[in-house]
Amino acid sequence: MISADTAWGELRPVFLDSIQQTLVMVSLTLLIGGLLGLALGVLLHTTRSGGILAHRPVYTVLNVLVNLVRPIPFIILITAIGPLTMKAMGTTIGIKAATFALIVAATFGISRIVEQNLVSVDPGVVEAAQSMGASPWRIIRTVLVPEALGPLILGFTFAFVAVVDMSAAAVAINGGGLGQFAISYGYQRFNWGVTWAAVAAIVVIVQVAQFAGLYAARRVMRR
Amino acid sequence: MISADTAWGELRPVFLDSIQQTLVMVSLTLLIGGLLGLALGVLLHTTRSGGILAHRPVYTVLNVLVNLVRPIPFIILITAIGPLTMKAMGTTIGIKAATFALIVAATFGISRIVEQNLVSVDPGVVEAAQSMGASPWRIIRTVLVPEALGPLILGFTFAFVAVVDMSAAAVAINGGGLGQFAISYGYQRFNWGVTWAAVAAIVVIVQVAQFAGLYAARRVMRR
Amino acid sequence: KAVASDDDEGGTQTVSIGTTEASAPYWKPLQDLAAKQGITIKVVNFGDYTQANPALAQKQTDLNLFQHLQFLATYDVEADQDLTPIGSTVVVPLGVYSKKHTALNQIPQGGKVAIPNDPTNQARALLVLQQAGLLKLKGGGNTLSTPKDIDTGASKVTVAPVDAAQTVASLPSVDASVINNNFALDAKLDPKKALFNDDPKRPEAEPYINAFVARAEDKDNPTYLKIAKLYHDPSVITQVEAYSKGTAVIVDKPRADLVKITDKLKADAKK
Amino acid sequence: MTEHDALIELRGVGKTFTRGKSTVTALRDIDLDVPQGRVSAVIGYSGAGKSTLVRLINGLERPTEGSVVVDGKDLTSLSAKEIREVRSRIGMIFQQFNLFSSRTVFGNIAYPLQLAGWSKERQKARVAELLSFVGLTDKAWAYPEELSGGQKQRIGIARALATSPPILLADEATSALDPDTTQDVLRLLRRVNEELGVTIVVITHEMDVVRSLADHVAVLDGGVLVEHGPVRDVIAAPSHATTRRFLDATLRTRPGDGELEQLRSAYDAEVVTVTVDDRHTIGGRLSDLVRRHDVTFELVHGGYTAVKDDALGTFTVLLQGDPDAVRRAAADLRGTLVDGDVA
Amino acid sequence: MTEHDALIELRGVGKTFTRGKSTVTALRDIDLDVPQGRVSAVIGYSGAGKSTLVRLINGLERPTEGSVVVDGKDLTSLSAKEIREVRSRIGMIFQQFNLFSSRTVFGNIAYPLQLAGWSKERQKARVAELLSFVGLTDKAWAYPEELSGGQKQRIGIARALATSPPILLADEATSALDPDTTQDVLRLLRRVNEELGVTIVVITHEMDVVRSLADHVAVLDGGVLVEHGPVRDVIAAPSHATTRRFLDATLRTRPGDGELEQLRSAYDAEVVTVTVDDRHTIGGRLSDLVRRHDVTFELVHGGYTAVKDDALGTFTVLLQGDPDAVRRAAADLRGTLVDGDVA
Ligand SMILES: Nc1ncnc2c1ncn2[C@@H]1O[C@H](COP(=O)(O)OP(=O)(O)OP(=O)(O)O)[C@@H](O)[C@H]1O
Ligand SMILES: Nc1ncnc2c1ncn2[C@@H]1O[C@H](COP(=O)(O)OP(=O)(O)OP(=O)(O)O)[C@@H](O)[C@H]1O
Ligand code: MET
Ligand SMILES: [Mg+2]
Ligand SMILES: [Mg+2]
Repeated sequence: MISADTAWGELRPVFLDSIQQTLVMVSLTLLIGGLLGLALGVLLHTTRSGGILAHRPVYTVLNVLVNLVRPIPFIILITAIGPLTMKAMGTTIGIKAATFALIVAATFGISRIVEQNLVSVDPGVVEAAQSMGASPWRIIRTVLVPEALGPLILGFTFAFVAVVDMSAAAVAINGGGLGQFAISYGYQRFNWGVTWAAVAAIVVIVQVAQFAGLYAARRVMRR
Repeated sequence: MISADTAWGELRPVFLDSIQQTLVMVSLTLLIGGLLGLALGVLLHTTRSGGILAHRPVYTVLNVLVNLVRPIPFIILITAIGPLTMKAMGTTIGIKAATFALIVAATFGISRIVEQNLVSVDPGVVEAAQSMGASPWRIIRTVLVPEALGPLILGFTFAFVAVVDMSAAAVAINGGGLGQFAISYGYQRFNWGVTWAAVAAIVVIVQVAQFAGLYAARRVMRR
Repeated sequence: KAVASDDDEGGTQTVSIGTTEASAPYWKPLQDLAAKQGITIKVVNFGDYTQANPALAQKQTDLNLFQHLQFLATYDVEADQDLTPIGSTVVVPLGVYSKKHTALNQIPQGGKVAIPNDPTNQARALLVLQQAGLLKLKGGGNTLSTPKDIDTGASKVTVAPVDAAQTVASLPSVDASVINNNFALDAKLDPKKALFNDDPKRPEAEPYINAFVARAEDKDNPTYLKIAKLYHDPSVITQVEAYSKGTAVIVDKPRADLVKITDKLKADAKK
Repeated sequence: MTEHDALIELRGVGKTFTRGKSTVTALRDIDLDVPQGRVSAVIGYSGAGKSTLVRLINGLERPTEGSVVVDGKDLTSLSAKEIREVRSRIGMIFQQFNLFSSRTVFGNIAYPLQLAGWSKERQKARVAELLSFVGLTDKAWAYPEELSGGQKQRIGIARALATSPPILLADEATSALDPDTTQDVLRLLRRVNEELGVTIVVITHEMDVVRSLADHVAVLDGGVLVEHGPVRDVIAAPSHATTRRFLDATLRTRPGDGELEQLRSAYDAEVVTVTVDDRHTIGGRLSDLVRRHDVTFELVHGGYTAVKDDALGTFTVLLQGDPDAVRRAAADLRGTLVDGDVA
Repeated sequence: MTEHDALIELRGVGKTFTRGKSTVTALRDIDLDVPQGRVSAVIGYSGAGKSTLVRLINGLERPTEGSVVVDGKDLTSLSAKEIREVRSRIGMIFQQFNLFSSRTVFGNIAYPLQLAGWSKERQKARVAELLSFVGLTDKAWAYPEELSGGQKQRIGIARALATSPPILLADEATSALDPDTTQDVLRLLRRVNEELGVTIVVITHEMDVVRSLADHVAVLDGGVLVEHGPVRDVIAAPSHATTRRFLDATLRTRPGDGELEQLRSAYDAEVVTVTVDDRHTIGGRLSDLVRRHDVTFELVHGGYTAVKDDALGTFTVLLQGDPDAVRRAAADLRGTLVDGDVA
């Protein structure tokens, strides 16, 4: 498949680097964006009316904020938050900047996934914790999140794939990783061998993640 | 904001067209990809071990298939499914081709969202339906989906935004819509006035959709 | 029926042309001129450089106008197609811009330069930087060089390939960017303030001649040739020059020359 | 017990739950026949395996050993479609109700009717009838989370009865109900059993339910079937210690050991506990004793308990007076009454 | 009832649920004092508002009218933090158990201890103690969905008792339990009440629970408090029709009208129903009657019922013999025994 004139031997170190970069980028994004998204999602869930921290103004602001940021096409988001990226990372290009942009995008995306999964927690168990005098923060930590852990894990697995996908768009700012590899060395050069090698690597990573995610979710939910 | 030399007057019809295109593209995608994704997600949920249609081979194939397709960066997916797009739509460029690609991507993405939301349905009610002799298909239609409807609506709202975002990447194949407008006339030409006008339109559409989604979910879940 | 050239009942003909700069001002006079000859030009816009050629090859467009011969040659070789130039348009310079420095020599050792990440522009950018004395390419480099060919020991700067449009947005992050003409203009950068430009008039610029491109079987299509010719009408050229702020060098070479150059580039690419 | 008309037959049934390395054996080698057209009760302590047993009967759980035969068909060997066929003829009232939270009360009760393909009108009429029976007509459009515990349970009952299935499995169907409503439900179950010949399996921890409804009773203890027979027989002469403890605790027919000791020392009297049924009377006997032996008696414990269509009494009698007379009187009492027994 | 040491005071409390245009009034103008250190029972038909009432007491619902004062603090005026403070001193056993599905049995019971900041060792010891009490030591590492109904309920009980809170709200805490386990739980509740002075509010539909545990009883009917007082008084002389129906259905102390008619016509005898408590005895009286009036008696209904620390008996007696003698004997019986009443 890889065309004869592609110096695959030369590409190999780049390929391996790309894999590593993708792993680093995606892990960091899921870790930081995951935590922030979890926090934001929990706030969305708990501040809406009827929630344990019901607070209309806060909810409205967060809800609108998430709706403002999420739909911005990633490539535009990258550019739009350039000044912020500059402040935070000292640059607007390269893997650091890309990771920053990914984290921002993931935070807002994941918040909606989290919100969606918390909604299915039985209100009865929240009441049980409340009746024992648990504080909202405590309830979030020890009831809401654990009770929704199964779906949450699936949600984060979903986000993992979405982030991998999104990281490909980071090619625009030299973000590195398999996406960049696939696009720069494959897609833009019409070299399908390289493209599919990169995609295959992505698929393997995703399969592993998805498998781990499903496994963990089943362990947690015991079904 | 719109720079003096941008012929906003000229752009206006394009802008209005773009809004319409986005709405058409996203609605079609959500409708068709939503239904297919729902079907695929339901299959993922029901064929895994312990599900009401438990069937290891089918599950494994579907699970791997979803993992194969989902992580392919959208821009590469567009190209990769080109031949298929050509067969189905008679073209690989333009709004029709873009919509086709979006539907494919949305189907696989939504399937995971659906799977994630079905997981939180109380197994007891499924048993209740089973004990009355309901067929699996009947259970899916009348129990699983209705019982998960609240989270599912939130999930589809999430997908709506993701599709809008993804549609921006369709700019590569002259996909049309606000994403293309924002990128071709705004981003690539450093005309932030145009960019933000497009983004604002997207945000408005998303706010409306999100509001409607939340409202519907709350109605359905009565909390 | 959006694309493909149809002979309508009324004898008018629709020609769809793929481009990445549909909003450029020269399209209007070109369309007007064509209309007078009974030709309707339909502009099909692509968001990135990669999709326009496949669309043409698959007969979804009839012509395209966005690329230089180098880009075309690379595509033909890599994708195993035989798209061919039918009329030249312009050569635009590729410039080195900076927000931090006002002269080349201010760029520090180890500085960072953003360059376009699509293969042909990337190679051209590397050559520009070599001309500017900022880096050295192993073996002198060619129109297919990549960052891997940089002789890091002998070079002053490192490069960061980004989306062609992002070369502008990256300016605050880097010491300099190599920016395509059209993006520089769109971003209101003054081409005269470029720290360095490659010289479009030098023979080395030949590969970067932009051209109308058609499928091989259409190379003699009179309508297409007519359109390629109309490009050089003064009313169009005025707009081209205005759009490029005078930096574009108009090129009107016979088709045979273009084909020859392209063939040579293809031969290089195959090595 | 072996009957010719057994509708449900369990043969050597065992059920073990496994999670990782830990296993729980919920049922062990159960042989049980549920006779057609009768009400069978299953009693036993919490965790004895009662719910698991009925879940085996409609195939919600598969036995890890043995076979479950319903209506002549071995569930373990049926195709999915055939199992559905069997299930559609079995109504089930769940211990945890398992109401559809996405449906109103009406929708919950109508669900099995929809499955059975009833017309909209017939559905409406039937649901209205059931709602009025369970006293929740005004809750037709409420959702489950707006109901009280007992209301939920009543909806679960109505739903299970909706299609008038020939077999009904009721898992603690009245546990959340007040006595009045419990009586109504029991009466209804009795009616469907008597009038429609519905075979009913009730799981319960309330002996009241067993007494007023069941023909047969099976006693589970730690997953083992320890006793099984007609209700009267089992209540009158429980053969297994668990059954006895169960009955005592519920009917409290016999004083506890401590209480007995206390009575004996407090009164220095003979203590006799006697059981009477409708063929034996206690009043006449006691009147007799008083006249013939010149003793005084005191009733210190017990009373009558209704058993389905009649009553069963257990009384603890103190006899006082001249020691000899008392001895003779006690012997007399034991001799004439059924199951006389010195406590 | 007004007591000086009321720990929980409800004043004019009303609760209306609203969804869209439809409203449900669950409670209406309730005035109720729950005395400190006592066991108060709340009874009433399904849907009467019992659960809603206790949910108001720990602030899980806010009254739409009136005020709920716990320990001198008006819940409606407290800050979130202060409410938590109050709640941490109230244990609650939920009708639907509400166990944390993400925690093991151990984790469920330890949860309130963790909230209270107990050390790991103390938690372990306390959970072990509670588990052994509810008989589920071997289920410590099981998850709720692996438990039977009664096992879940016992975990709910253990969890509520874990921190030995000074107030305990028990919503149908024994509804899913077999009689033996019920007795154990009731004994435990009694012990915490007597030894630790825990104030307990039990909701129940089982009169057994009221009788063996409660000092006071409140009767709700359709959201209205229709009767309230010490258990003995209410049982002996229920003033409200609902209370009476409730008691009759549960204790079945008096024969129903149909049954009475049947007895009268079958035996052509005088029928007397008498209630006795520990200050009055029935045996001695009956012995007397036999001797003095030369009548025969038969016991046809009733018996003893345990009420917390003593017993209350209701017997229906047939008197047969010479009509005159019978009349005199009946008068005698009515005169000497408490609450003698011709049924
Ligand atoms: N969230 C709610 N929305 C609407 N109505 C409700 C809600 N919760 C309770 N109700 C109604 O309020 C009334 C009282 O309910 P409650 O749960 O207090 O009854 P209960 O006395 O505990 O009954 P049970 O013995 O059946 O548990 C019922 O009619 C019930 O339908
Ligand atoms: N899914 C399961 N996994 C593991 N153990 C289980 C499972 N279901 C039930 N058990 C165990 O099997 C035993 C019997 O449970 P079952 O529900 O049949 O009891 P039961 O007699 O209905 O009790 P109760 O009266 O309390 O409802 C219990 O010890 C229970 O813990
Ligand atoms: N107009 C562009 C240039 O000459 C074309 C690049 S090749 C797609 O720089
Ligand atoms: Mg059970
Ligand atoms: Mg209740």
